Amino acid sequence: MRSEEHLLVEEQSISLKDSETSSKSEYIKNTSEEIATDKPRCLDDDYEVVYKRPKTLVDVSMHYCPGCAHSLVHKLIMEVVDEMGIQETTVGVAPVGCSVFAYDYMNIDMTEAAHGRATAVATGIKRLMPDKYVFTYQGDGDLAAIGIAETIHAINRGENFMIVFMNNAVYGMTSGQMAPTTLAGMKTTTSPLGRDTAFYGEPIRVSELISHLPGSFYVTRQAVNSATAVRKAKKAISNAFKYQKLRKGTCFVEIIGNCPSNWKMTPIEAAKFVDESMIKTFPLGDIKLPKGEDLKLLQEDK
Amino acid sequence: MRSEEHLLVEEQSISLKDSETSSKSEYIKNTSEEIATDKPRCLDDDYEVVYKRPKTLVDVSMHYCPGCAHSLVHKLIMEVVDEMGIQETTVGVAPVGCSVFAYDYMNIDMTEAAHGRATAVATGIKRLMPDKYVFTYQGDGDLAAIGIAETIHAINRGENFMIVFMNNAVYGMTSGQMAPTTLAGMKTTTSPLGRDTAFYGEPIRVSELISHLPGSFYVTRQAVNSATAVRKAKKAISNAFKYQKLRKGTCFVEIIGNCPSNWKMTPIEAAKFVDESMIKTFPLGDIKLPKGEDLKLLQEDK
Amino acid sequence: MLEELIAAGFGGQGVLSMGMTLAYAGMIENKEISWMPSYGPEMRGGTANCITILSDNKISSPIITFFDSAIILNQPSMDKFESRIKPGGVLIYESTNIIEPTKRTDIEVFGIRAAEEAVNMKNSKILNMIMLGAYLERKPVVKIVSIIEALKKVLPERYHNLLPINKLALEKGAELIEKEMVSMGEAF
Amino acid sequence: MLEELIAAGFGGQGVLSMGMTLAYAGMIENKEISWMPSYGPEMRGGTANCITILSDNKISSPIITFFDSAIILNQPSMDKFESRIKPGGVLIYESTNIIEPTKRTDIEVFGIRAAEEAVNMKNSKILNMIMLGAYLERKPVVKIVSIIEALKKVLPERYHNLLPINKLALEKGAELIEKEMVSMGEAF
Amino acid sequence: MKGNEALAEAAIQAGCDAYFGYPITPQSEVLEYLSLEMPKYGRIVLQAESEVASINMVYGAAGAGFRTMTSSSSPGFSLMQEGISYIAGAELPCLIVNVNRAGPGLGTIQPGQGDYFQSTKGGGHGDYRMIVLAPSSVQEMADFVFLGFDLADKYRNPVLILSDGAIGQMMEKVTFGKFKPNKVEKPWATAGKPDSRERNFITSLHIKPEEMEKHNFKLVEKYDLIRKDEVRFEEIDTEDAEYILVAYGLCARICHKAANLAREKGIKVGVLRPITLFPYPSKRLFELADKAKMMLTVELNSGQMVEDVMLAVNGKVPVEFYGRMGGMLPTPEEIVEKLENLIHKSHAV
Amino acid sequence: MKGNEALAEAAIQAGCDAYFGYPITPQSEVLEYLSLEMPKYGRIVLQAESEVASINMVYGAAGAGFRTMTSSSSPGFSLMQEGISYIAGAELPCLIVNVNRAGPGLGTIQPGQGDYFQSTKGGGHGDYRMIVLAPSSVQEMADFVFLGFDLADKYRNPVLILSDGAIGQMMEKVTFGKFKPNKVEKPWATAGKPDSRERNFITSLHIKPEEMEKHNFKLVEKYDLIRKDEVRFEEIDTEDAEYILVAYGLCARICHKAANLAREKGIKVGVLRPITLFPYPSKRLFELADKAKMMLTVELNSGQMVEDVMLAVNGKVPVEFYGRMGGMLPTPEEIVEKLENLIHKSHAV
Amino acid sequence: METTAKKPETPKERKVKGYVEIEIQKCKGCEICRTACKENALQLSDTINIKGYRYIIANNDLCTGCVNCALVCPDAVITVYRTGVKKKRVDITPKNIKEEIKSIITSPVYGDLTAMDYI
Amino acid sequence: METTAKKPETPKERKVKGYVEIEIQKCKGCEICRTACKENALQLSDTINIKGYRYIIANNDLCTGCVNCALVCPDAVITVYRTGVKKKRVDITPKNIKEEIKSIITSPVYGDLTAMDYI
Ligand SMILES: Cc1ncc(C[n+]2csc(CCOP(=O)(O)OP(=O)(O)O)c2C)c(N)n1
Ligand SMILES: Cc1ncc(C[n+]2csc(CCOP(=O)(O)OP(=O)(O)O)c2C)c(N)n1
Ligand code: SF4
Ligand code: SF4
Ligand code: SF4
Ligand code: SF4
Ligand code: SF4
Ligand code: SF4
Ligand SMILES: [Mg+2]
Ligand SMILES: [Mg+2]
Repeated sequence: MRSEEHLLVEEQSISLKDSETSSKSEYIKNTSEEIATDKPRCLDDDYEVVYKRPKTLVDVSMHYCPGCAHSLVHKLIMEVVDEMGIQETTVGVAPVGCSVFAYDYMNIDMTEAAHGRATAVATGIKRLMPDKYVFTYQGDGDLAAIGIAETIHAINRGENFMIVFMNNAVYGMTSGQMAPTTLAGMKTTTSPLGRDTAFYGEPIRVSELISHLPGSFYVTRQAVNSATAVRKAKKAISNAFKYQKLRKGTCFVEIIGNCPSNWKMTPIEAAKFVDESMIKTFPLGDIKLPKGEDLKLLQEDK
Repeated sequence: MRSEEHLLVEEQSISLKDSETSSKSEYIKNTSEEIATDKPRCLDDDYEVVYKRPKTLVDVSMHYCPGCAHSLVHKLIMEVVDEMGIQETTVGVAPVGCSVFAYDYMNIDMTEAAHGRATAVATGIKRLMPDKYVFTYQGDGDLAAIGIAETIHAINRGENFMIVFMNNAVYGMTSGQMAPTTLAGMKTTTSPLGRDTAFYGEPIRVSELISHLPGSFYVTRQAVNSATAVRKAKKAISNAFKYQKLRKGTCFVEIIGNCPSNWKMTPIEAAKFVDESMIKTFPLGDIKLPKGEDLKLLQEDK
Repeated sequence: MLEELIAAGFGGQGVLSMGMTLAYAGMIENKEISWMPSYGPEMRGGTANCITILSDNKISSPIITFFDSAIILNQPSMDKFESRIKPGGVLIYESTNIIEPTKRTDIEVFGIRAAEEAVNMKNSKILNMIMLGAYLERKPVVKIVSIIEALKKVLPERYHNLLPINKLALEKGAELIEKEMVSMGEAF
Repeated sequence: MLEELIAAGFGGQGVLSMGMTLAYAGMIENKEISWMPSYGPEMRGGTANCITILSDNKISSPIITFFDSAIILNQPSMDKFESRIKPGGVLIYESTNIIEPTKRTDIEVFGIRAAEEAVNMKNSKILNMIMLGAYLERKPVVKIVSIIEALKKVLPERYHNLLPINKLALEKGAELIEKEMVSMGEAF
Repeated sequence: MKGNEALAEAAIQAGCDAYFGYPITPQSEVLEYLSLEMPKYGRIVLQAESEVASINMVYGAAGAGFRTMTSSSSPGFSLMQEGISYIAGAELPCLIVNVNRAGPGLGTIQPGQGDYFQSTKGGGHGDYRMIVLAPSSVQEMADFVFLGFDLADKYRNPVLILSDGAIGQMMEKVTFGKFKPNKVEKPWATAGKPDSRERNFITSLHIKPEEMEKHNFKLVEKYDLIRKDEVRFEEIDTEDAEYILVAYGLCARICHKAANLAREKGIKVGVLRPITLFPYPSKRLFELADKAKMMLTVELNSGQMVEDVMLAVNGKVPVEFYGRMGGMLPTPEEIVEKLENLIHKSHAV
Repeated sequence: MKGNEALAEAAIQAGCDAYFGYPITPQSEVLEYLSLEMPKYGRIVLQAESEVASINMVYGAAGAGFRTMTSSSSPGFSLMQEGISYIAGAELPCLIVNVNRAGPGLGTIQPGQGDYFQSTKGGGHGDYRMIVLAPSSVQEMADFVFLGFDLADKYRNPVLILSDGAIGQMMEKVTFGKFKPNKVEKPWATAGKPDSRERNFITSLHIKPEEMEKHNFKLVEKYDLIRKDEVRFEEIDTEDAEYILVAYGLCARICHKAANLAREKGIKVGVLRPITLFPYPSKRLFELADKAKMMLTVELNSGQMVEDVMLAVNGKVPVEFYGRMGGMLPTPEEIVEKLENLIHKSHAV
Repeated sequence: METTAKKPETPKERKVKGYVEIEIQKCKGCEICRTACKENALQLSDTINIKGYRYIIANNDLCTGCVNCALVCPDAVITVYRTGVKKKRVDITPKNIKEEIKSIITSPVYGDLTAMDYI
Repeated sequence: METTAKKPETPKERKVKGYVEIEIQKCKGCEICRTACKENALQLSDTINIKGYRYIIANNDLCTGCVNCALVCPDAVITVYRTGVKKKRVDITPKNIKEEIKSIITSPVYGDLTAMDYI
C-alpha cells in the first residue's frame, strides 16, 4: 500500500552527514555527483524507498525546538512543491516569528516580510506575477495580531495566493507571550494567571472570521499531531496550491501547531494537548470549500 | 403626538444669529443670561417647543457639506447625551475624516485620534475610566481600511464602549477615493471606471464581520435618510450608550451616511441613493442583539 | 511682464477653473505660468481661491501675499483679500453677491453684475467667464483667442459645444467693465 | 578584585542560573556585579551562555571579549570560547560531554565529570552546581554560604527543599576539582 | 499639470510597473491619476488599506524585481518608517514620495519641510539612508521620477522624492521626453528560482552580529559612494556672493526672489539650492564659506537642514536660520529683512 | 534584577497607571513583569495587538490624565513614529522606552545605538522633540523612569528612555526608594467635562496655518526651555583631559574603561557621557573644546551622535568617530588603539 | 433643480397646529427637510444667506408640527413648536427676518470639490 | 518521561517488510515518531548526538514500512524503505553507525527557554 500522497523522491542521496551550517549564500546543489543511491546503507537490493525528505527542503538541520510543528509544515509544503514540480514558479513569503528562517530551509525564492506584513508583501509579488505560485507562511501573532489588517484586506481583495497560518496559540519566537489565539485560561508569560477572557476577550477564530469574507475561496483548519492529521494537512496544502490557478480568491490553511517549548510540555504532551484542548476552541476541518463549478474549472484546467 | 424620543430642551435660546466662528478655545456658555425664551419670536404664547437642537451640540455652524449625514449623526449623539444627562461623564473620540472637527461641535470632552486609531485611543481611555461613557466616531476609511486591526481587536477584547461607524462608502475628507465599503461598480476618484470587485474585492460588511466576534455585544446598521430612519438610528445610539453600563462588550452602530459631495449628487439624490443602492449591499437592521438575561441586567440596573 | 492674480469665491462659482484657464492661456502664449489652488483650510461648501501668475521670466514663488489683481466673487473673499492688493492694483468683484466692497482708494475697483448677466444669458456656469472677460479687458495679459484655446484643453471634449457661449461671456464681461471703466474715469 | 567569567552549555544544562546564582552571591557580599545572558543568536535548543562579572569597583562594560575564567558544558561552547580565555586564566569543563577540550597550554584546564556525578547523585539538575562548586574551589570569589543564600533568592520557595542537595553538589564539585588540581600539579 | 500629476505621468513614462498607495492630502492626485492611467498600460495600481500595507507591497514587488513606487504625505510617511528601514536593510530599489505637509501630528495640509530630519537621517530604526531628491518645480517633480528610479536601481537603495504641498498642488509648464526609462537586470530578484541558479531571498535579518556588522559596513560603503558620486545642487549668483541663502524645494524659489530683491538693494546675495538632501552638498558649502560672510538657511520648519549647513561649514562662517511653520510661507521681503537685520547685528558686534 | 525588570518595577513605584505594549526582544520582560505585577496594584497593563495600537492607547490614556507608558525595541519603535508625532503635537505627557537593537530592518536583537537620530531628531513627521534619557546602568533604567514621568508631566511632553539590548538584559544591583512618585494635576485632561469648566479636547490639528504656526512656535519655546533647564550629563576625568571620549549608554561604560586604560598609558583621556540626548549637553562640550585637543565619539552605529558633538564644538577641535555595528561592541582596547592612531595621525599632519 | 414646492390650494383645518422656526444663516439649503415635510410647508428661498446658500422658508399655515423636518435637518437649524389652539402665526420669509439678505444667486453650491481636499 | 518503548515479545511475520533509516545527527529526540509507530519499532537512544539530543533508534524487525514515523517526523530525518521479501536487515544502533557518539546525557533539552528569545 504505497500512499499516493507521498512522493517517491529518486534524485537525492540520503546520508548521515549533517550539513550543519545553513549559510544563506551557500547553494544547495542538486547536481548528479551528489546523487548516490536510493538504497539503504545496511541493506540489500530488494528494498525500495517509500518515504524520504522532499528534495526542495534544504538538507540542513532546522533551528526549531524538538517536536515543533513549524519544521513539519515546512516539510509538507516542500513535498507539495516537489510533487507539483513548481519549484521554479513558487515564491514564498517568510514571517517574523520562529519560522523567520524559513528561507534557509525551503529551496525556492523567498522574501522575508516585516512582522505582520506578509500578505501585503505577497500582494506586491502576486499582483506583478499572477502566474507564479505565491504563499505566505505566518504565525498567529504575525497574522492575527499585528498583521490582522493586512490579512483581512488581502483576503477581502481575494488575493490569489495561499496563506499558511501556523496557529500555536502563543508568540513562539519571543518566548511565549499571549497571542490572539491563546486559549481561555491558558498561561503564558503575559497572561501569567491564564488568559482572562473578560480582560482580553476570547481567542480569535481567524479561519471562521475570514471565511465570511467573499474573497476567501478555500478555508480549512488542520493539525499535524498525528500521522492521519499530517496526511490531511498535506492534502489541504496541496489543494490550496492547486486552487491558485483558478484565480478565485485566497486559500487559507490554518494549522494547529505544537509549540512544546512555550507550552512548557514535552513534544508528546504537546501533541496530546492539541487533541485535548486546542481543537475544542479550534475545531479541525474544512470551513469553506470551493463550489462545484469552480472545481470543475480546475479539472478542465488540467 | 409628542414623540417620546425627542427631548424637549428648555434651557437654551433659539436665535437667528449665526455664531460663525468655532474657535476651539471659545467656551460655549450655558449661563442664564443667554437663556431667553422658548417661545418663537413671531408667535403668541400657546405654542410649545417640541423639537430643538440639543443643548450639548455647540451652537455653531458645522463645516459639513449641505445634506451631509455627519452633522445629523452628531446631533443624534448629542440628543442622547442630553436625554441621559451624561454630558459630564461622556468622553468621545473623534476620527480623521470629514468629522475630524467633531470636537468643535460636541460640548463634551473629546480626543482627536490619528487616522484609524480611534478604538485604540478609546481603549486607553475606557480602561482607565471604566465608569465613563466612551464612544468613538469613525468613517469607513478610518474604521474599515487603515483602522481595521484596531477595530477588530478592540471588539474582540470586548471593549465596553460604543463605536459609531459612519459608512458613506467613500473617503469623504480626502475627496472621494474608494473605501473598503465602496459599492461594486461605484465610481470614485480611485475607481474611475467603477469598483472592480475582481481587482478590489467586494465591499466589506463590517457589521456582519465583527458580529462574529464574541466581544461584540450589540451590532446594528441604520440610516439617516428619512425621518423614520433617523428615529431608529437615534434609538440605536441610545441603546448603545445604555448597554455600556452592562460591561458586556462593544456596541457597534453602523450608519449608512450620505455624502452628496463625493457621490456627486444633490442631497436629495443622495438620500434616494441610500435606499436604492446602499442598503442592497448594506441591509439595515439589528445584526446582533443582547441576549434576554443581559437585558434583564440592564433593567435591574435602573 | 509679471502678473500676480488672486481669484476667490464660493466653491461652485468656478474660480479655480477660471484661474486655470488663464494659466493655460499664458502657457499657450509661451509665458511662464504658475497656478496654485487653495487646497487648504477652506471648509466644505466654503470658499475657494487660486493664485495665478503669468510672467516672462522664471517664477520664483507660486504662493504670494500681495497681488497685482484680484477677482473676487463673494463677501468672505472680499473681506479676506481686499487688503492684499498692491497699491495701484486692480480689484474686480461680482457686485450682485457682494454688497460691501472695499473702501480702499489706492486701487482700481470695478463691480461687475456677472451673476445677473449669467441669468440673462441662461447659464449660471458662465459667471466666471464673464468675470474673466472683464479682467482681461482691463488687463490684457493674454489674448482672448488663447483663452478659447485654453478652454478647449480645460473643458472635456463633450463640453466643447459650450465654447461659443463662453466666448460670448468673455465678451459680455469686457463690455460690462468698459462701462464701469468709463464711469470710474469720470469719478477719478 | 575583578573576576570576569563566561559560563556556556546546552540550553537546559542550567548555565544561566549558575551565573545568576554567582552574581547574587556577589551582591550578598556587597560586590559590584553584572550578569549578562546571551539572549541572541543561539538557536532554539542550541547553546546558552552568560557573562558574570564580580568586582570591588564599578563595572564598566557588562559585555567583554576575554575572560578570566570559563565554565564550559558542551562541545560547541568549548569550540567557541576556548580562545577567549585570558592567558593564565582558568577553564573548567564538563568532561563527559566534551571529548575535545582545548589544546591551550597557557591556561589552567580542569575536566570535571559532573554529568556522571549528577547521575550518581540521582538529580540531573544539579550538574550546574557541581560545576560551580568546582569553580569556587579553584577561584573562591564568593563564599559557599553566600551561594546558598543566593540560591534561596533564585529558587522559587517551593524548591527550597532542594537546598541541601545543592549544597552537596557544590561540595562534590569542590572535591572533584581538588583531585584534578592535584593531578595537574603533578603534570605541570 | 499639477505637480502631483506630473509626477504620476512621469512614473508611467519611466516604466513604473506598480504603484501602491493610500489617499492623503496633498498628494492623493498621484493615486487618482495613476488609477485612471496605469491600467491602460497593463501596469498595476492598487489602493492599499493603509500606508503600512503600501510600503510592504512595494517591498514585495520591488523584491520581485519590478519598478515600484508609493507616495504619501507626512503622517502616512511616518507609518512607513518600519517598512522603509526594512527596504533599506534588504537593499531594494524603489521610489518613495513624501509630499510634506506641516506637522507634527495631524497638523495641517499646508506645505511644510518639517520632515527633513525624518527623510535624510532615517526616520526608521537602524543605520540606513535614502537618496533624497528635493524638487522645486513641477518640471522637477517629473524629472526626478526618472532620476529616482535610475538611482534606486543603480544602488539597490530606496530613493525619496521629498516635495511639499505647494509643489504638489501647483500647476506649471512641464515637458516630457528628456528622459527614457532605463531598466536594468535584477538577478537577485525573487521571481521564481530557475534550475540554473541558487535560490534568491530578500531579507534584512542577520542574526549573527558578525554578519550583521558586515552588512552594515557594506551599506556604509554604499552610502559613501553615493556621497561621492551623487551630490546635486543648484547655485544662483554665488560667484560674488557675500551672503548665501541655503534653501531647498519651494523655499529655494522664494529665496531666489529674495536674492534678487536684495541685489536690488545692493546686498550681494546668492542662493545654494541642494537638490539632493542626501547626499548633501557639504563640500560645496564648505568651499563657498571661504568667500561668504554669512549663510542664512531658510526652511519651513524650526531649523533642521541648518544643522547640515553648520556641519558642512564647520564654524568657518556664521550660519543663521530663518523659518516659518504650520504652512505659513516666508515672503521674499521678510527674508531680505531678516538678512538685513543679521548683517546689521554682525556689524554691531 | 534585569535592566528591563528594574525599569518595570520602577514604573510601578513611580505610580504608572497604565502600560500598553507589544512583545519584542530584547524588551519583552517589561510587559511580562508588569503583566504579573500591575494587576496587584489595580493598575492597567494591556498587551496590545501591535505597537501602533500601543502608542495610540497611550495617547488615549495620557490624554485622559493618567501616567502612561509603553516600551518597545527598534522595529516596533518605528511603527510608533506617527503616534509619537501626534502625542508631541497634542502635548501629552507619557513615557516611551526604546530598547535599541541593531538594524536596519529586522536586523539582529543585539544591542545597538542606530536609533539615535530617530529618537533625538524626531523619527516622526513634523517639528517636535522628545526629551531623551539614556541610561547606562540597571540602576539608571529604574531611576530614569521616575525622572521621565516627572519631566513628561512638567513639560506636557513625551519622554523617551533610549536604552539598548545589553542594558535591558543585564543584571546589576539596583536600589529603590530614592524617588517618590510626583503626580500633578492635569486640568486639561479629557476625563469628562464637569459643568464647572469648558470642554477639553486633545488634538494636534490646526487647520489654519496661522494657528498651526502659533502652536509650532509654542512648541519651539517649550523645547528651548527644556534646552535651558534639563541638560544632564556625566563627566569623568575631564578636568585635565586632552582627549574627550563622548559616548552614551552602554558605550559610555566601555569608554570609561578605555579612558582608564589610556591613562595607564599616559594619555590624558576624559569621558563626557550625555544623559539627556535631547536636550544635548552642547554648551558643556563647547566649553570642554577649549581645553581638549580632540574629541572621539564612540557609538554603536555608523556615526549619529557625532553630528551633535560637531555641532556643539563648531570646528573648535577635531571631532572623530569610532563605531561598531550589528550588535558588535567595541572593546576598551580597541578604543584606545583608535585614539592612539588618531593622535599619531594628528601629529603627523 | 426644483426651487419651489407647490403649495396645496387651501390649507386644511387641523386640531394640532405646528410652527417651525429656521435659523436661516445656518441653513445650507440641502432641502432634506423639504422632502421630509409631508405637508409641503417648506420651500427654498430665492436669496442666499451669508454662507452663500439658498435657505429654507416655511409656510407655517401648513405645518402640523410633526417634527420630521427638524429630525432630518443635518444642521439642526429647525425648531418646531406646536399647539392645539389656532393663534396668530407668521411665516418666516425674507420680509420678516432681521438679517440682511445679500443677493440673488443662481448657482447653488454643489460641485467644485477641489477646495474640499484636506487632512 | 518514558525513555524506552517496550518491545513486543516476538515479532510477527509479515508479508510487507519495512525498514527505516534515521539521520541521527539531525534527530532531536522529540519522540513524535515513536508514538506514531504502532509496531513499537522505535526507541530513544541513551547517548546524545552532536546537538546534545538523544536520538531515535529503530528495531527494523518490527517495521512494516507504514511511513507513519517519517510522516510525523518534524525534522524530516527518517527515510522509509519497504519490500515484500525478507532479506538481511540491520538495525541502526550506536554500534553500526559511523559517527562518534559523544557522551551520556541525563538531562534532555526541554526548558531553559531563556536562550531562545529573539527577533
Ligand atoms: C514590529 C515588530 N514587533 C514585534 C516584533 C517581535 N516579534 C517577533 S516574532 C513575534 C511573534 C511571534 O509569534 P507568532 O507570529 O505566533 O510566531 P511563532 O513564533 O509562534 O511561530 C514578535 C512579537 C518584531 N519583530 N517586529
Ligand atoms: C496616516 C494617514 N493616512 C491618510 C490620511 C488622510 N485621510 C484623512 S481622512 C481619510 C479618510 C476619510 O474617509 P472616512 O474615514 O471614510 O471618513 P469620511 O470623511 O468619509 O467621513 C484619509 C485617507 C491621514 N490623515 N493619515
Ligand atoms: S518556540 Fe515553539 S514555535 Fe518556536 S521553534 Fe520552539 S516549539 Fe517551535
Ligand atoms: S465630503 Fe461627504 S462626508 Fe464630507 S462633509 Fe461633504 S458630504 Fe459630508
Ligand atoms: S414640523 Fe412637520 S409639517 Fe411642520 S414643517 Fe416640519 S415636517 Fe412640515
Ligand atoms: S434640512 Fe436644514 S439645512 Fe437642509 S435645507 Fe432644511 S433647514 Fe436647511
Ligand atoms: S515505518 Fe511504520 S512501522 Fe516502520 S518504524 Fe516507521 S512507523 Fe514504525
Ligand atoms: S520524530 Fe524525528 S526528530 Fe523526533 S525523535 Fe523521531 S526521528 Fe527524531
Ligand atoms: Mg505563534
Ligand atoms: Mg467615509
